[in-house]
Amino acid sequence: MIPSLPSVDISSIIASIAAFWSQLPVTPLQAVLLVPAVAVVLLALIPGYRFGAFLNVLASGLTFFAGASLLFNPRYRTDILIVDDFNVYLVTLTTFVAFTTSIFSASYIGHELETGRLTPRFLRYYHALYQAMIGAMNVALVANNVGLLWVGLEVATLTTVMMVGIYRTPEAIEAAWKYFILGSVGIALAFFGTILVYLVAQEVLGEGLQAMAWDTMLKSAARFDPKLLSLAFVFLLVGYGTKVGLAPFHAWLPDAHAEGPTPISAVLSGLLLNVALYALLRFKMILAANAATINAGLVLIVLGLVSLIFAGFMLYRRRDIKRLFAYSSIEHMGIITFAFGMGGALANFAGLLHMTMHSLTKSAIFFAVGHIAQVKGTQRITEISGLSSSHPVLAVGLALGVIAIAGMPPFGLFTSEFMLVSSTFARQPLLAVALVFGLIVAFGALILRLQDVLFGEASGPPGKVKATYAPLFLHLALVLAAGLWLPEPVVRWFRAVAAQLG
Amino acid sequence: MNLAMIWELAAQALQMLLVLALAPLVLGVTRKIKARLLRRIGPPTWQPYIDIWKLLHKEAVLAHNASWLYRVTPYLLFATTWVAAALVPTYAINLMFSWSADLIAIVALLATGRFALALAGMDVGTAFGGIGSSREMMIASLAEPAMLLVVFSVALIAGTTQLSTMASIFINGSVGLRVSLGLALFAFVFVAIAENARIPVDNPATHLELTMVHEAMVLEYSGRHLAMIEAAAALKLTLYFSLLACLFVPFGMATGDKNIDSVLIGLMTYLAKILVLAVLLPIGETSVAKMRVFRYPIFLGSAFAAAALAVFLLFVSRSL
Amino acid sequence: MPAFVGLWCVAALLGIAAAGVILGRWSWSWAPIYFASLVVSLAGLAAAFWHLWAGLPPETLSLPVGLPGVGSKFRLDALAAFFLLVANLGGAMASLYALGYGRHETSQLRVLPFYPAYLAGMNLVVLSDDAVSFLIAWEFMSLSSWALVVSNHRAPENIRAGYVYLLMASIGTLTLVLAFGVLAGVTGDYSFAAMRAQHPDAVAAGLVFLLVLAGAGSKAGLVPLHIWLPLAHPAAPSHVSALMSGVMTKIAIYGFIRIVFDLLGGPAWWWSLIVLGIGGATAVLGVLYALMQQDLKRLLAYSTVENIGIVFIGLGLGLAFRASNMAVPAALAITAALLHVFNHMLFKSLLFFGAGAVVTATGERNMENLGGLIHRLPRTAVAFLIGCAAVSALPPLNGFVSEWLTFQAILIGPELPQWGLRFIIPAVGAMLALSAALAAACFVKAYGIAFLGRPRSPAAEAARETDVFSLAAMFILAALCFAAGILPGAAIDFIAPVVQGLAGARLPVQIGQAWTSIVPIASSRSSYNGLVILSFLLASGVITALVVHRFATRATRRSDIWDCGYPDATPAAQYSGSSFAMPIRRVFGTTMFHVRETIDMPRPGETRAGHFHVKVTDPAWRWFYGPAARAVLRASAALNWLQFLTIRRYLTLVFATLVLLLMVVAAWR
Amino acid sequence: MHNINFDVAHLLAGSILALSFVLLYQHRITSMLNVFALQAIALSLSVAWQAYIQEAPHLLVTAGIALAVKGIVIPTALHRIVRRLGIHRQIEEVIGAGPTMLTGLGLVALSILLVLPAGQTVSLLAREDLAFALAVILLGLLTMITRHNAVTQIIGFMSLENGLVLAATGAKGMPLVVEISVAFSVLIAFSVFGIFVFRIRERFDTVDIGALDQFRGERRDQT
Repeated sequence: MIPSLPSVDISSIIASIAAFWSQLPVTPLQAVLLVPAVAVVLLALIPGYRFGAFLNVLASGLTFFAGASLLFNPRYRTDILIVDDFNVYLVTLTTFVAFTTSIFSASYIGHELETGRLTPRFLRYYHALYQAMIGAMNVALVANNVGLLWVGLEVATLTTVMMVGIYRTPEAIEAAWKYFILGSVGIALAFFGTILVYLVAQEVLGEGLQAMAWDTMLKSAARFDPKLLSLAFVFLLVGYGTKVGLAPFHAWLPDAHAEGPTPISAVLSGLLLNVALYALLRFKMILAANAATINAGLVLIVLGLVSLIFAGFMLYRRRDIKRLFAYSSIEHMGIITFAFGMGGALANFAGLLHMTMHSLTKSAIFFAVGHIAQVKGTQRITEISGLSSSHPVLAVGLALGVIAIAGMPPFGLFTSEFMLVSSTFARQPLLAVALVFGLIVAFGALILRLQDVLFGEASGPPGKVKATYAPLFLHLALVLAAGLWLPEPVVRWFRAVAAQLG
Repeated sequence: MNLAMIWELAAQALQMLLVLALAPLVLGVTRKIKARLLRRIGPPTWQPYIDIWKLLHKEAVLAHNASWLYRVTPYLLFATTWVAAALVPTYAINLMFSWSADLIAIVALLATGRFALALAGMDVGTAFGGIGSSREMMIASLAEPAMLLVVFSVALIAGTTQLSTMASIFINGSVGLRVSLGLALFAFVFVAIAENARIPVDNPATHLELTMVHEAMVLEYSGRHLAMIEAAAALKLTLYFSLLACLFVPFGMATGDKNIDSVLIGLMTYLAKILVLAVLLPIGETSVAKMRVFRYPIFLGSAFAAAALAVFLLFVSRSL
Repeated sequence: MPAFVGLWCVAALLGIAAAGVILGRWSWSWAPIYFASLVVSLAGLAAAFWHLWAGLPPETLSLPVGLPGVGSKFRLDALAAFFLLVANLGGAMASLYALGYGRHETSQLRVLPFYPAYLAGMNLVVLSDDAVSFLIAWEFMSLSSWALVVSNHRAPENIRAGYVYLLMASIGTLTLVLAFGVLAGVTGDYSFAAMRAQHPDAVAAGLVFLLVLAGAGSKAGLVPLHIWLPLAHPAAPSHVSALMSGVMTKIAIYGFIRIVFDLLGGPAWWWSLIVLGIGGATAVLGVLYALMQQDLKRLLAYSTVENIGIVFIGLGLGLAFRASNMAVPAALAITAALLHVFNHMLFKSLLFFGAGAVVTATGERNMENLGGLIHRLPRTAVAFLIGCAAVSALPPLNGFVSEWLTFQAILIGPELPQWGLRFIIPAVGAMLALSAALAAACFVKAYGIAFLGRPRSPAAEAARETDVFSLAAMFILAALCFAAGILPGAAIDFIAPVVQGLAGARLPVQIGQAWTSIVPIASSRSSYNGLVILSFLLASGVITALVVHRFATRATRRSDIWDCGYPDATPAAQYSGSSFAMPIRRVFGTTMFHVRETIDMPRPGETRAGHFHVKVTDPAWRWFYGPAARAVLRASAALNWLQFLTIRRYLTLVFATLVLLLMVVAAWR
Repeated sequence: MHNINFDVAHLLAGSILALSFVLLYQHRITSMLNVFALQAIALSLSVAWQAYIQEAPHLLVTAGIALAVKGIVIPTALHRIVRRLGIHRQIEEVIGAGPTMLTGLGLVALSILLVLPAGQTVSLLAREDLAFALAVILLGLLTMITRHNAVTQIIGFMSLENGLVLAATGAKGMPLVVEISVAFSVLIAFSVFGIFVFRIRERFDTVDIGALDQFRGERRDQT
């Protein structure tokens, strides 16, 4: 007598959505790319920030709907664009987090205007850049042409650079400058890697677009020149790895998170790092298909462990709460990179799950941190205490988020870390021990700071939070649900992609 | 309720009354011998009976804040000691209730009594009671493990913790002389001295605050309560004597069915053993000096070590 | 069917937790919440009891949630039922106690939601039948109890306690994750059924054993993984402390038994060597720590460490005998361990309830400020005394029975073939004896200082008896202590199916024995009868008292205490807790606990007060955790400069890494 | 295949590499700007030559962009910025010219070692170009990390991009998207650089990164 779960009828939903799109002039794929593009123009023109924020939410919502309905559309490929199992769920995730973050930022920036940290003029740029970034990330995700992938990623990076510097405080500009220099070096190196890949591919596939299409490359990767392919991978690794925030390319990440507007921190951690890692993985797949190349997995494992343990130690000395969680993002990117480096069905599955869960959880945490920084009027951890007495709901949100990010059940990150650690231990015990060491170090720091913030006598003004909690708890609910039950289609996608990743 | 059962009950009752009746005498004999050894006349041998009788008829003086625990403890102490003493085979084995508690349980029963007395010592809230209790528990925490190791060694030789079975096994001589038995005897004697608050661990005659342990605990007691405690002390001494007799010189006990002559033989031999021990104890006491409180660990530690060595030997080989 | 009852109980408890979130803001909310928890716990108790009583076969149930591909499986067999019984009995008693005690909580919202969730977590651990559900429930338990530990969040030491607790808990969980990783293998089937089916090779099995010993042991409080326990248990509200000490440590033991005895197949003999050594050390060190404490609840927590050690001694003996295929001795040892699990749940809950009553009555946890409570809290004093006697393993109470059985198992030790065990088992026996004796000393101190003597503070002077619900809970537990002490045979027969499952054999049926005495192996070997002992004690004691009062005198006079001619000495002149522990501290502690006594005596003529300070440090902190924490902080400090480099230096880092990777590529063949 | 095509391409690529060496040991911003302009011109020539030998007229666009933007616009603009900011002309290098040059040589050796032994699937010409491009990129990076000054870092980055363009044009028949992206990236780079230099000036009145460093989010004294 198994109690039957509420079974949603997938097929009917698919049919209705398909019917809906058939009436529209655009396909979901085009919509995912066009809606942000249009929104950029409109938002750049609209002066009023309230309407701008509303439009921002609206556009993000439309994009999310389009991205979500991509799930139910048949897979699609040209030499320019591709929609396959791997990127479809990332598109959905990205557009979703972008949507919720736009809601958060709509209620967040009002406060920034009151405190005078932002002027309406900059707010226009802000919204336009926001949409530009979303569009660019979507381009990067659905690109089949590796050049287009590069372009998308770079546009996304540069827009975020602008937004990090938007407060124009010395720290903000300094952070943006650092981000920009390191980012553009990354741009250049990644671009050189792309050129190399094309060079290798065109010797086999002949000149032209098909030599830059990822899927055709993957098919004939076995015949590529391994030496140059390895060289290309190194450059792509350093280039995109900079955007992933892997140590020692991480330097831009903490300051960019700490000094930029909180919605941007959320999107950086939640989305941009994922997209960069996604790009890296595309190339790792090509390398995996060619036996004679360097062992990409090993490199990823090393970089992942370095990032994890390094970030874990760095967490202890942090004084700025946003910088703290930025380092935790480095740590988790390390975990994910490690997982994909390990490879194999279980580890890849864990990596994909961890990617999803981390972007949901970390953006939720940044939502909470944004509220906290606004009500307490500071980002210094030492000046924030007693949150559980002054703002219980917010405290619960933060606590749940940190508990989830620390990898404790019943949240989704525990599931992924469980699969990763246990499967790694069964294969490479020593690596697993190192992994566990890093996890424990990071855990200790996160819980320590969490308690500092939550407990003790309440500090700061007792002001109420005017912004909405909805995105925060929506994300947490999703992470919790994923920790308890993963819907069958998701599992199927993850399995398929894990198989692809080899 | 047939005749045999009545007979069994009678045998058991006889043992209970025997130890109770004998206890003050044992105490008297030791005191008399000790006095003689010290060139004193000493009190008459039956003085303990008279003391207890006198105390029983005096009114009991209680401190104002003495609780019910303080008044119950003497009887509880007396009861535990008496029951424990009655469960040690004296003149015969396989008495009716001999199975109801083995050697470990007997040791634990004594611990119960000590627990209660130590609490009572702290009840009225004087410094003396505290000193006595704390030292008593310290000594116990050293003596009890040693005692249990002695129990282990004899139990391992006999393959049982039942005193009656042990005694019967030792009687039929199949065990013979063993290193471990010797060590166990050594340890047992030390533990017995410590548990009964005899010199060199404690001096039952003194009331000098700094040296006394047991007497400090019961300092506040008077009248019938004190009588109970004195009787319990005497019973405890008797218990250890008969335990030693039962474990190490069990010969002469009535083993089979308890007909008159076997019982008589048992009684005679038992009395003889007890008297011999009651003579030996003061000789030992007069030949050594009381030691400082923080020398006890060494004293009892040696006992512990000896017993542990015995047990190790037995674990390593069954024939040592 | 009981399995489903158990799951419904879990669901109901979670529902109650949700209700706690909603109701918590009202001051009356504790009553309905605790009452509901009481009812649900009783239901779970009934289900578990029925399963054991009727000897039902194991029943499984799987829900399509949890890890993809595995789902979450639940299973109720005899072992699970036993621990379910322990958990729910403890839970019911704690809820009953809290019906009165919960009133004193200042911020209900910090307790009410987490208390039922905590109960639910403990139930779920026992029920779950696959690795992920197990660990989720396990960590859920830790999290909810962490929330309860920090419920009084304004005391910094509570926050520190919560931190250490959560950190140790997650370390334990991660070691368990590793263990399950080995058990599941590369394929990764995380259901217990699959793990049961496939037996890992010797090395892997040993590895799993060590990992589980660390993971479950850290939650149970084995030395040196115990450090969180004496911090966390006292910090929580007393009914939660009772649950943590009385039940959660048992859940940890369940985890150990489930994995090592059930999933792992046949043990290797050296496992028992390790378990025995650690168990013995835990027993002795735990009680020594306890003796050094002045905080009543921390003393109780350390005594929990001791009892966990005793349980693990039993389990170690069980492993040893099983490794040598000696089924009946193994059954004896495991019976002893399980009985002690049950008994410790009873008297440790009772003691924590008593401590809670004392704390609410006086607001003091420091024994040096208590005293004379036997007059102010007469009923609590009776219950607490029974608890003290039970935990000191005094006949005719229940603590003695399980220790007696353990001794009996130890005495079979020489029949083991392995020399290593022959050497360690007598040593462990000595440690057990030592710990029993020290426990008696420890609780003489606890009771004598807190309840006897004269009040040492106005708070103790003004104490009032606690409420009826608390007293009901305490006296029910006290009665159970007596019952389990005088009728152990029934208990042994009751858990026989559990033992059968674990040891492959069971003890002879005890119910049939004459006069309800217990005979583990053979009546010629050893037997014990609590009932007869009790009746003998009562008879002789009462008769004597009657005789004395009837035929001698019953006259009694109240008078001052003998004061050596210095009348009305202050209560401060009484023996204090630390002075009581001083001889034992001198004997055992000085080196082991790094005891530092500083005496500040005014010179003759000075009028200021003299001072005497004793500092006792837990060697685990000194040798293990302190250095580890310092190392982490030092490492983070050493790495911190990487946050403050110039952009150019960061670029240099990138550049260096790039060149390094290029060299790797150049060198790659 | 020793024909004129190869030799000229080789010559031009080599000259670009040589120029980045020259860039490496310049001491004054102005001279660095001039050298960079020279390199950009050489680059445009080589790109044009590639357009000729690959019969790829669209490459001429790239050549034009390179010549116009990098050869003329940016150097002049940077000259103006330097003058306007009145930055002290002398650049304190991090490490001396000697070690820098040695490192540079090592990098060149490494890039040759990496590219040349590649399997014969890739044509020799492409590989020669690749080796030079790689060397130029690494040298540009080296230039960036051996200078304290922001403007010189910009220059180093630009020369790095010259290497990119060299590589891109060396790759036969690379679709237009690449050139677009190159131009695009250059454009973005310059505009954003401009914005930043401007902002930095209005904040700090200097472009020396040392001034930026004291505005680290968490300062030493805070930890």
